Amino acid sequence: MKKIEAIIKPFKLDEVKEALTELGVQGMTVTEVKGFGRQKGHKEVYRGAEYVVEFVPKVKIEVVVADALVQRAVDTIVRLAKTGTIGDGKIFVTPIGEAIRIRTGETGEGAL
Amino acid sequence: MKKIEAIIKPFKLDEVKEALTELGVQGMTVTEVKGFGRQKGHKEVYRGAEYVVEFVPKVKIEVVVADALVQRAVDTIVRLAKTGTIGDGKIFVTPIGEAIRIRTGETGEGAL
Amino acid sequence: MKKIEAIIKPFKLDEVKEALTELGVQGMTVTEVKGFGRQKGHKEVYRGAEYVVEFVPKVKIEVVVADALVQRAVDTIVRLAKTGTIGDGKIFVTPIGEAIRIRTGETGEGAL
Amino acid sequence: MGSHTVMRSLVGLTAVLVLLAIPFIGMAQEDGAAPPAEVPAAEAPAEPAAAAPAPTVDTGDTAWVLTSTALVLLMTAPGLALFYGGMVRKKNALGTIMHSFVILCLVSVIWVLWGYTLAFGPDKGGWIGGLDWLGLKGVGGEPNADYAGTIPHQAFMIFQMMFAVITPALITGAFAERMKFSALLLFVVLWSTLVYSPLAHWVWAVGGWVRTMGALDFAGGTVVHISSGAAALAAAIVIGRRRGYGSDSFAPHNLPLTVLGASLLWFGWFGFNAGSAVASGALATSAFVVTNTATAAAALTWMFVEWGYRGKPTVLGAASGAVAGLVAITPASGFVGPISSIWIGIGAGALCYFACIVKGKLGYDDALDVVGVHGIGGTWGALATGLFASKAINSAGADGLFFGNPGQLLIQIKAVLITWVFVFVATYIILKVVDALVGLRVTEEEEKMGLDLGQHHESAYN
Amino acid sequence: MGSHTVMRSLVGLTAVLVLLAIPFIGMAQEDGAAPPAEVPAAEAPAEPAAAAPAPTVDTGDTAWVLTSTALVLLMTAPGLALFYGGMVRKKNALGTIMHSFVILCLVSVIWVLWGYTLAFGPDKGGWIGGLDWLGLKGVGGEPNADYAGTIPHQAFMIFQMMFAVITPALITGAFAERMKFSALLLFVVLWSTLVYSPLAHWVWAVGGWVRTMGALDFAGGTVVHISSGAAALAAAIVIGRRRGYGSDSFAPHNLPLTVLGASLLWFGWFGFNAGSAVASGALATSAFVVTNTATAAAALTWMFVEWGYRGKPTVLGAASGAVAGLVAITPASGFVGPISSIWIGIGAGALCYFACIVKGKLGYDDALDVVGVHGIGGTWGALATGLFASKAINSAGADGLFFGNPGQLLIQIKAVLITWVFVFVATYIILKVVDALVGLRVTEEEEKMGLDLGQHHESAYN
Amino acid sequence: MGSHTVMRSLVGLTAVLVLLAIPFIGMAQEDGAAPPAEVPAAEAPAEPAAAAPAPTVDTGDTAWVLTSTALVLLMTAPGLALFYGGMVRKKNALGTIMHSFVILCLVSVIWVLWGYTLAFGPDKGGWIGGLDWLGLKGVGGEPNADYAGTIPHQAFMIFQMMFAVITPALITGAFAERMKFSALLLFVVLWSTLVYSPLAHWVWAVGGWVRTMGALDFAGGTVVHISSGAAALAAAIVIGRRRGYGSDSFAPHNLPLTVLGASLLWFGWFGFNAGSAVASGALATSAFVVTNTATAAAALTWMFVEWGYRGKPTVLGAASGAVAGLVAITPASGFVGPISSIWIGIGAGALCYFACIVKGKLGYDDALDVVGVHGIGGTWGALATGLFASKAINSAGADGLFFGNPGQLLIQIKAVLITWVFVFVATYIILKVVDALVGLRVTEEEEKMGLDLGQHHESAYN
Ligand SMILES: Nc1ncnc2c1ncn2[C@@H]1O[C@H](COP(=O)(O)OP(=O)(O)O)[C@@H](O)[C@H]1O
Ligand SMILES: Nc1ncnc2c1ncn2[C@@H]1O[C@H](COP(=O)(O)OP(=O)(O)O)[C@@H](O)[C@H]1O
Ligand SMILES: Nc1ncnc2c1ncn2[C@@H]1O[C@H](COP(=O)(O)OP(=O)(O)O)[C@@H](O)[C@H]1O
Repeated sequence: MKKIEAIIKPFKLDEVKEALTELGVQGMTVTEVKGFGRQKGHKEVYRGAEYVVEFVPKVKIEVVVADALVQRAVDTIVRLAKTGTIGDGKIFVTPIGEAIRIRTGETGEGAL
Repeated sequence: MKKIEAIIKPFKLDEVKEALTELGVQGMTVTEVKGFGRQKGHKEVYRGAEYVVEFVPKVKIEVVVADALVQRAVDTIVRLAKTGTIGDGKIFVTPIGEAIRIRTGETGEGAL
Repeated sequence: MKKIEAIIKPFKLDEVKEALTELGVQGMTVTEVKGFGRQKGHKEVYRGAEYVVEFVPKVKIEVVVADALVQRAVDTIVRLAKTGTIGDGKIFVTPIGEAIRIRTGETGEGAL
Repeated sequence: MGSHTVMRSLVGLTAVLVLLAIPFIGMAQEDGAAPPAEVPAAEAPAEPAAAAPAPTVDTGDTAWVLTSTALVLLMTAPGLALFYGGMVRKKNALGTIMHSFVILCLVSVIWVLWGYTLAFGPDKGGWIGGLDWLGLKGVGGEPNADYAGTIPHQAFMIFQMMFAVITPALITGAFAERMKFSALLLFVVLWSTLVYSPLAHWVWAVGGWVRTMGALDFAGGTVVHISSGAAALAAAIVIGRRRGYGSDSFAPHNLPLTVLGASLLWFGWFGFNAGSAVASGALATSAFVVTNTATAAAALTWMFVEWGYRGKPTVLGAASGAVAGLVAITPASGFVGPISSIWIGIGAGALCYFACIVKGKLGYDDALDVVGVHGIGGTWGALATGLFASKAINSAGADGLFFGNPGQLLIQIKAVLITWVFVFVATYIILKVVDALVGLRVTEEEEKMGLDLGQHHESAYN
Repeated sequence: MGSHTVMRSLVGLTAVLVLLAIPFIGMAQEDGAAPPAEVPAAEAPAEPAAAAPAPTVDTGDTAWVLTSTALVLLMTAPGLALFYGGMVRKKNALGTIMHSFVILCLVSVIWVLWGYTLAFGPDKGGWIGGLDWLGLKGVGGEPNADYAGTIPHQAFMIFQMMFAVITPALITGAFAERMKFSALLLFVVLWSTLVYSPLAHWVWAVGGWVRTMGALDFAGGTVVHISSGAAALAAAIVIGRRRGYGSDSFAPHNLPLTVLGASLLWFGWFGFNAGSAVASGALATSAFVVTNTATAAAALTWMFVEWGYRGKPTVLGAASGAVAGLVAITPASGFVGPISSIWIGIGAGALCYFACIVKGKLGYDDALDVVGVHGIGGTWGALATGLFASKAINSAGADGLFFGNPGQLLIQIKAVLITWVFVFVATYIILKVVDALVGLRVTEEEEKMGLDLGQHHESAYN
Repeated sequence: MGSHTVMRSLVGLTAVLVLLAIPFIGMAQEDGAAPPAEVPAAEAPAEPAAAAPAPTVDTGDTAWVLTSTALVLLMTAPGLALFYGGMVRKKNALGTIMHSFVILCLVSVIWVLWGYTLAFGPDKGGWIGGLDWLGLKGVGGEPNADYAGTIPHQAFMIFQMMFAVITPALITGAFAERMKFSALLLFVVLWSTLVYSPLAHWVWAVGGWVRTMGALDFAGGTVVHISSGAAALAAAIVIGRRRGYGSDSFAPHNLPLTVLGASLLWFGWFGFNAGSAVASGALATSAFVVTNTATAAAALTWMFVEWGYRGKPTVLGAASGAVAGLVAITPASGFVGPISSIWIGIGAGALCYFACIVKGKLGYDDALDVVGVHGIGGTWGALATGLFASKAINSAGADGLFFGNPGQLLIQIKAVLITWVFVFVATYIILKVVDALVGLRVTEEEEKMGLDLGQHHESAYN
């Protein structure tokens, strides 16, 4: 089992979710985050004072999948979240020691 | 050291927190997230247009504990976060390389 | 590659970000979280009813860096996020299996 | 499921009922409506003293009463809607706001069709108004000298409508966060017809038995505030506590909305109290002044008492105190002077604060403190009218205890008791009936999910 | 880049235009302004019948009209601003609010400089007002008997201003979430001058050809609502759909704001309709009563229809229904009685609900349903005036079909058609011109980012 | 700790002081209060010219002044409360809103007890009012011909109260996000008594020395706006900058609230300016018209200037410009015509924009730009009155420079200087005293945590 963490542009969320579902992924968890990177933030002006807001709104998808599925899931995300412009985001893959479904107590890949 | 990540129903947060504290856990970090899974979302209607909101509000608890405590912590969460209905959530366990307490610079299990 | 997760006091975010940038870190992801720990929360009073809010607003920084940079990044965060008072927060370091830049498909340290 | 079917049929029923009522009353009446004064009001004074001066419409008085009517509408929505809406949890924000909004709509129609004539129509034995003015038949542009001799009868009617609107809206604070929407609608139709209209008749109509008794209630201390407080107590008991009461946090989700609502209540209350003079002049001005003064004093009092008692002056406390002051000065507003009004405000701030504290000990869950603020505040105001009223302020009123007339206090006590008992009992019965018919409370799942999604398929914030 | 330069120059242009207009009109006129009545208004009635009674200012009428004017201002900002602002996505909240706010500012100045004289200045052949009152020259404290004989001419002027303000603000709902700000400004200057002022002249000015035809429009069913609806249809077609229309969620970001806005619209609409009596008295009262009744009935109808049709009564539905009711009763408000107003409200609630549903099938993206609510609601209201109008309510009006005069309905149909056709065509042309000059729509990137950051460098919530 | 004790005792002190003041003044006065005119106002005109016509209450004038009073109350809460509340950071939202709200309460009581008599009581040497009207003794339903001959004296009193309320509330913008709540209360009690009441006496009371000098201030340019601006400057200097000033982001947390507040200020300001005619008629109408026009022009000007200067037209800019225009037209509103008002608005928009920009360079942290908007805007308005005033608009006024009377400008300059110097110095001293007694500023920890949790144990949003 691996956890795939993808930080993407918010308006890409729905497409990515659909595609992952088609791939057989049964669940995922989404967090609103602020990203800092090569993509410039924006300027805000209030009563003459300018603030440069360097953080850009992003969405973080966390999805734990069986090892067999990792590569295809990553490829799917890359394909759908890509616009080709700076700020498209990153994917990080980390090992997961154990997974448990709270409702049933199932563990391992069966818990996903 | 391991990080336990539990995605649970929001109204279960307080009970889980209490129980973990009794277990000797000294701290944890909580994030509001949106979950997608077997649990159906809900319908919203605005001026005749229907939207199906597939994401369900969840809470993510992250707690890093000494290896000795992992199993008991997981069991505790399962016990308290369980309602027996779909959408109770998941627990993921991952290894932690190092932990540092910023205030003192302590590292390892002493930092928790 | 390692992921450094630092939970810090919100008003320290800007300083930490600046310092990490100077160190050569090119990007990071920030989430608003609620922390529970040794630091006491606060009391709120509404129409005579008192609520003790045990969760304290914190900010979680996630930054994935090349192994060579890990120690310096951690030290930098410790130095800048420290106020010396309870609640300064924690840093956790975890291994990252793979990193992908969505825009280009680059992988490994080059993707950061 | 079953309850769904019941609900549907209820919806149908209500809709059909309302629709049926209309042709029954018939449009024919419009012809019979007194035509508005032909002569433009403004010119009226130009022809002096032609025989017995038929009541003419005064433009200034009418301007003030129309303005006041609009102000009282504002009290219900958005005033009360936001005051309450900000105090509940996020997931119930819309459902709570909707209560006030839909009551405004519902009672507006009821009042035109049958509410007004039941309340103010020609008296039947002191108990109820006759049906002569069904569908506003005969309620037109000519003044009705019984109630307001210098404004169109319709102006008096619609000013009164806004009181009929806000009273049930106030009650909704008691059962916030758990009432089924269909039950709310049915409850309001019944309560407005069977409780509000009769009570308004007793206290305000010519011939009403409480009025005849000599009770003073300038702008609705008994009819509006004690009655909503007593109904709230019944409602909190019948519907039961919110899930999680005593353990979960019920912290208000948006206090700026609540302060906005409270401020709009204050603003609108000038229409409520000063408008109750149904004319523009010295009496309206006096009511205006004491309304403001009592409110300010009550807000400060609540704030200082809470500061002493809990260690911090809260914003919700100041806003609540202001509302308590507004409530308490309501019955007295046409009868007392400014210094008296300070005392009334101080009493309201302190009493209502402790009433809200005590609630926690009594165990019922009056979610937004309707009993504590309107019930207790209204009771204090009605009694205080018996203490501080002075004929020097309003020669048409009476003197209170402090001005040498202890008898007035006794009358006020009687009026208070009558209102509490009648409204509590009647409300209790109505709620039991509604519960039997459609069920008062949402399901456990809906309560956890919140009224917004559960009852309306909407969320307040996206 | 290029478009930036164009925009800049446009800004310059507009600014310069406005500034240039001022000295041109000249301050000299101030001397010529009729001095306000020397005699304090209040004393006027004291001297009875001196020869031919020169029109005097009535204090009560003036108080009501000034109050009404303030109420109608409140309708645009914050009323409409929040009603619309709450319905868009978070990233467009400020941009949407700004539309109403800046239109209030822009049209206020235009109306003083040239708008009022074009609309109400001495008639030129039934088509337009002469330029005699440019910069309000000659519009002073004396009443103008043609329009309102008991209030200062300036009071009538500024009351009318608020109608000129809200009409283009209503249109902005059609192109919400994608209109370029500079284009908006240019559009409003042109539309107000070339569409609103002429139309107001035709329908309301002495000598205006639609008025002469005998069409009844008490408070702006055609001039304000059909005209904004027809313009909205043209705008939705010319500017095209929002990106993501049909796939993304466009759920309202803050419904409590929307309910607040709708409630303030309701409150302010008493000024709109009852103020249109330009006097305080029986006619204003009657308009007030039917306005409230129709609104309540329409809100309930929309709610029940949606409940039956979709399974839940929504809060946005109730609020939308209320607005639909307000729209529909507008032209009829001075001519119909309370029972008729219930029917008008029921019709409005049902028709406008289905109009909003149907939109989805026609394919244009009228983002906030201006066509469905104002276009259809206004059309229904104008026709309903031809059905329900009764001389028993207003002897200066006419009877409608149900009161024995089918001819009135035909006149109303004509007025409706004239308005739809004229406004749709004229708006279409103006938008094409504006598009050619500065471009109507923000860039793709700005649309994704939202108007707040893209057009104003601000965000609504931090 | 120590400071806690001090605070507690202060709280006690204030409470006790206020309470003590009441019986001292005594309820006995209520008997002495002039009974409201027995004759219903509406009938008065019916009996023409009986001997020397005792001043009678005009219903229209009274309706307008009561409406105006309610409108000015609305300006403070929720108007200013939300305008300011939206501009601060989320953690200080409630604390900021509370400032306006509690000042409304506090000054309402002070004004009744001693404020009004100090300001408008029988003159003592041009400097202060006598104590004759302590606790409103003798202020009743009869008109006071000195100030307003056609409305009850109490109506004039409470209209003036709202001015006394809003002035200190305006100042709070200067020390937002760091003022200790107990210090605020003490400051307001002292400032209202020692600065506002005297200044109002000088400028507006019969016999006041600045009034006698011939200075024109129709609705409070000096008394309200320059005075709050000068006090704000002193406050910003004495209390020091917010932590993080110049480095952290102080972006407004909720701009829709700010626009809502600004719009309510605009709406309420019609009461402020047009109500200052203390009668309904041509003068009120003229003030109404120029108020609206100047505001619109100022908002557009700020927006265009910022657009040119910074590249984007901001929503906060337009709202700020509107407030600047409202401020600037205030002293001139009863004396100038509509074209003049456009120029006054343009000047206000541009000057106040640059004043806010310049602030950044001067180094003091006037958090919400009270100096830039009210100080500079009020000064420009007072001077502009000396330029644009015209007897053709108000024969009771004077001509300004552009109408041939340069002397008036000199008088205006004098009045401006007097106000700035007196208020700045007096405020500086008062703040130093308050600082010594209870400390002006919250602790570092509380400032970081925010006023909401630190001072009130509440949070705005949950
Ligand atoms: N080293 C990193 N660690 C964690 N998150 C990162 C890192 N680098 C970038 N990100 C996240 O990825 C987002 C996109 O990165 P950015 O540099 O803007 O563009 P791109 O991915 O196209 O190179 C950032 O906003 C941030 O949220
Ligand atoms: N593969 C997964 N990776 C990450 N999070 C998941 C995954 N599957 C489920 N979740 C999270 O767990 C929550 C509950 O899952 P769900 O399938 O609805 O019910 P259950 O856990 O009872 O099977 C989801 O809302 C989502 O937040
Ligand atoms: N075991 C843990 N696992 C995850 N997060 C933790 C843990 N302990 C503390 N934290 C986070 O660190 C924050 C600071 O911890 P706290 O005990 O208050 O102070 P300190 O770090 O100074 O000892 C907490 O608010 C919480 O967010």
